[in-house]
Amino acid sequence: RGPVAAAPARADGRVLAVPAARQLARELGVDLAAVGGSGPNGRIRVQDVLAHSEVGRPQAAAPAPAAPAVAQAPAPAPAAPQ
Amino acid sequence: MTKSFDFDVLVIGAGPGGYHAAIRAAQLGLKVACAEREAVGGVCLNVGCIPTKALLHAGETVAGARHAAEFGLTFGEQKLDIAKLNGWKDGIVKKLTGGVGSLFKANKVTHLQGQASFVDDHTVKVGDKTYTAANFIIATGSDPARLPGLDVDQDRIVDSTGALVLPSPVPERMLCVGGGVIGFEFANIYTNLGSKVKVIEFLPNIIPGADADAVKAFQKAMEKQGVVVEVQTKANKAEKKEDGVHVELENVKTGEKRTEVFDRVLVAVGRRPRTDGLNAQAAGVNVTDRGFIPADKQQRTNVAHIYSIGDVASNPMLAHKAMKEGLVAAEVIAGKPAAQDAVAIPGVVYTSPELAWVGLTEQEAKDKGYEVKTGNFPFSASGRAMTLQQTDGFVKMVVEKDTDLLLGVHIVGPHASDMLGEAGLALEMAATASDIALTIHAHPTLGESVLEAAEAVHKQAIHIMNR
Amino acid sequence: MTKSFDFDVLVIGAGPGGYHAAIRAAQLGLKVACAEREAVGGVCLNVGCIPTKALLHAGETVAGARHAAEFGLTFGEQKLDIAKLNGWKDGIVKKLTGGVGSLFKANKVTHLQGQASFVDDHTVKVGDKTYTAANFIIATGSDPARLPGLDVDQDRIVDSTGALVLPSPVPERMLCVGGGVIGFEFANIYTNLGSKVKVIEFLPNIIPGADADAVKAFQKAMEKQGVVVEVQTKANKAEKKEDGVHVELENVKTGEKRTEVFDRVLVAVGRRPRTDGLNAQAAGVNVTDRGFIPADKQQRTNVAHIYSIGDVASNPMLAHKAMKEGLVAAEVIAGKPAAQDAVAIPGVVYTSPELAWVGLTEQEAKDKGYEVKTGNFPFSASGRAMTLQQTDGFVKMVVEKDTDLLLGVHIVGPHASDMLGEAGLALEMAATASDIALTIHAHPTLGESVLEAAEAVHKQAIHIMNR
Ligand SMILES: Cc1cc2nc3c(=O)[nH]c(=O)nc-3n(C[C@H](O)[C@H](O)[C@H](O)COP(=O)(O)OP(=O)(O)OC[C@H]3O[C@@H](n4cnc5c(N)ncnc54)[C@H](O)[C@@H]3O)c2cc1C
Ligand SMILES: Cc1cc2nc3c(=O)[nH]c(=O)nc-3n(C[C@H](O)[C@H](O)[C@H](O)COP(=O)(O)OP(=O)(O)OC[C@H]3O[C@@H](n4cnc5c(N)ncnc54)[C@H](O)[C@@H]3O)c2cc1C
Repeated sequence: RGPVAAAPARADGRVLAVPAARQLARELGVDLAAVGGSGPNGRIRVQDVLAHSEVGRPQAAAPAPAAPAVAQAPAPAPAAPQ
Repeated sequence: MTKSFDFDVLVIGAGPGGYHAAIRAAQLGLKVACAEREAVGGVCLNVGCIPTKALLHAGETVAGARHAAEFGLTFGEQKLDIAKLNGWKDGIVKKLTGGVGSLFKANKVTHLQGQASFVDDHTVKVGDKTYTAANFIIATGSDPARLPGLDVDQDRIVDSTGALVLPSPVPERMLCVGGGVIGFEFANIYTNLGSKVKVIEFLPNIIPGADADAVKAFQKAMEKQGVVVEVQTKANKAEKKEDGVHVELENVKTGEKRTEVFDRVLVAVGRRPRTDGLNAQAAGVNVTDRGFIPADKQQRTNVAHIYSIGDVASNPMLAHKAMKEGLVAAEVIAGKPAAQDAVAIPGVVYTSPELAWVGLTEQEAKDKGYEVKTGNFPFSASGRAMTLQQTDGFVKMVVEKDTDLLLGVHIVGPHASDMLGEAGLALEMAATASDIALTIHAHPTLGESVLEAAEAVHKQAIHIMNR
Repeated sequence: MTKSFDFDVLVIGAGPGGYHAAIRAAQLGLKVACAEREAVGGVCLNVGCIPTKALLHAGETVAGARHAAEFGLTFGEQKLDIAKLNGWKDGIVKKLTGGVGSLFKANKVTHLQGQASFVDDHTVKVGDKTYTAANFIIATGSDPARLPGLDVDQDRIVDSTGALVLPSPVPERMLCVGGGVIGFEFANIYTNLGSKVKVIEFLPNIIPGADADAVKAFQKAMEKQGVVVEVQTKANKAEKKEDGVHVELENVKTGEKRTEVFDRVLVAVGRRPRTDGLNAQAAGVNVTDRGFIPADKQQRTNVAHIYSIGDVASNPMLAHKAMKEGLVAAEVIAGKPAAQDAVAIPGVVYTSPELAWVGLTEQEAKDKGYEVKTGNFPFSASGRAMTLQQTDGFVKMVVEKDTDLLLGVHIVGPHASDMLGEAGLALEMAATASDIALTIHAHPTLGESVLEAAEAVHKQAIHIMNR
């Protein structure tokens, strides 16, 4: 599976994310609009927020050495099919 | 928190918003006080959500016993001891408010009895003592709105609080002024207990905020039970006479006036935020023209360490909204990443059938620019509803056309409020109609009708023909 | 599909599994027949799910009228016309089975009346005609298991079908052999209608498959209503005598035997897959020793174009599982990407209180290697339950410790089955306890107890102290 891009903004501005992911994003200071959601319609789950916040941390278990990640980089898709 | 204050948080008002805030703040290790000038539990426990539901249950039991004849169960003469009913209802209220009191003790929330008035932005006066706090949560709730010309005496002309005390015998002719949730809950109670009830509503539709189709089915069910509903009608004035209360009703479209006579008149025309005696200006807290103390998503007012929650903060004036906001305020104060970010706030009329909804109505969705699909499933096709003898109503689902995203669920029917659990979670989880349709729902349950409504969105309901 | 067959799909059996399969296949444009040797609707509609729920409602109405005295509502002499009750129940069954017949017509499903027997893997005989089909769906259901020594005469010794026909007056002394779902539903019905009921169960626990804590609370509630429960007890033999049925009961732990006398004995010791007359071997379809016709996640048997669904395919023998599998088989035949991939299949005992669950029990979760947290919330702390006069029971949530992932929900209490909607969707959506706790639940609803159980997982329930 390739990386999941952040879903385009919805017309009404709503970001589709489950409640626990919204809470976690606030805790980690993550902007949900930048997170790639792995669910239908780009729905963001807790794993997506975690994956997103891992990007850019050198100790993160990245699949391959990549160019220094930028904050807005798309998160890798979680392994689990949804 | 700094040591120079008496409390980390002082909550003003012990209604559902306030007591949730106080308990959560205490759970998070803060030193908490909660001031209350009347009874712990607020409107909701004392004269709102709870006592109405007790009386609704009593009324439904009467109706249920009547319907039992359909399956061969009949009863001899039925007697209702109104004093005992009032007492039973009051007993439940006492148990619950006593429970909140015990929870305050157990969680070490200091209960301050009396009216809290701000002295400055870190000090309130309660009775003749003053207390300081690092943070305040204003949870002062709301009062019934008054209607000029109809003077509430809590006997023949009552507001919702007066209507909760049932006279014996129940009034023969009852008028509910206001066709909102409260008006219809009382209409249902009094109808089931034997009154002839009329409900008048100023607007063209009853239950503002609910989906038009749902309202139509709901109104039909109420009328079937004998409630007379007149929309676009207002009450100009009421005169108490020997033979009853003479009320002048006016058709607001035609201007036509007539006088009708009732034994009891309920004024249920909305509620107003309550800030009297609070002296908010002493703390520099903004109060709007309409009396609200608005707050942001963290429930902060314009003064950063003063929070506002529940009915006094904003519409809709509902207990579960107050509770959520209470938890958010407490958690924010404790440094947690909380926010009032609910996708939707459910609404319920606890009549029989119930009307319950969460999320956007079809019209609201269209107004917001959504292209929508809908799915309907009637309870007349539900085996479970038949066995419960309650087949009026339906589940209606509003879904975004391209994405299948669930936008709203509207239910008229038995136990509709129970089904909001699934609907509400689905909305918060950004579920699609397919997510619901692919989930096994136990048979035979009312919840299967939620499943079938989701299938109907895709024209694949099993127990109805999909146009 | 190829033109050389009479039908694209021929479904054998018109129970809930079969009729769902037939209707969905027709919705997807296939040419469908459905063979049924008895009545459309199968066990579920005719002698299972539906008639039991009708009688349970009747029993609960009797109990509800009795409890009404608590709030001052009393009735004169109560009369139950058993013939009318049986007729009302039969009327609901007729409406529903008639409905399925109409849906067959409207969806252009050819209904073949008679027993279907395979001639070869593309041909069945129904009555004296043969039909060919490209695909078959076997949905032949199950029969009650028999117990040696207890000969069912459908009068004094009955199986579930006989128990549905209430004698007038109801038996004074009733024995339910088998403490599963069916045994307890009948125990509840007969108790509410006036019988003195004993339930015996061979195993150490009643309601196998349910969570131990939930079972304990459920049993306590049943006993409180007068049901006598004896576990680790079996019935060896029954002798019909003038004064009643003499049943030899044996304590399987101590070997101690004694004889007790009952007016009616219900044998409800499980169900067996039904393949008699099907001649499955002619089609090369495997039947297990225990009589099941197993299927894969696409509901395919060992013969790729022959599918098996519902009770005949596997345990648990539940209507909603049969329905789901019916939809899956139909969709797979139509080339859709369907699978029976349910995370969990809910279970319900529709007594009062209800026992309802979905997902893993605490023990099952531990056995699977999960580290678990649990959260409990009692209905005795629910305002809504108080107003409904039904405060027995609780919601228990089983959650994975590190991830907060919901694993199972177990409910004893009022309307428990209604609350499965949320719980089931939560499991299917891989929701966490936080997702539920952060979702606003309407007040005052029973669903708030689901919310509070989720909060209790985090030791943050509001209306109880969190140990
Ligand atoms: C008849 C009726 C039925 C209802 N049914 C439902 C229902 O079924 N579901 C639902 O969700 N909602 C229902 N509501 C609405 C619900 O009661 C309110 O939304 C809810 O009570 C609001 O909670 P709150 O905490 O904001 O305020 P309140 O419950 O109004 O509590 C505010 C408390 O603050 C106290 N107070 C005010 N000022 C001060 C002060 N200066 N110092 C100290 N104490 C002060 C008051 O005495 C009061 O106890 C109903 C309302 C009514 C009238
Ligand atoms: C008293 C009782 C209460 C129950 N309550 C519930 C409940 O509340 N909820 C729940 O989920 N489950 C309940 N069940 C279980 C439920 O009834 C079964 O799980 C369900 O009926 C299984 O559906 P099915 O389609 O697999 O088979 P069935 O309903 O058994 O239908 C099979 C059909 O196939 C027909 N048939 C068999 N062989 C042939 C043949 N060779 N040719 C033609 N036709 C044939 C039969 O006549 C029958 O109509 C209950 C069962 C009982 C007995």
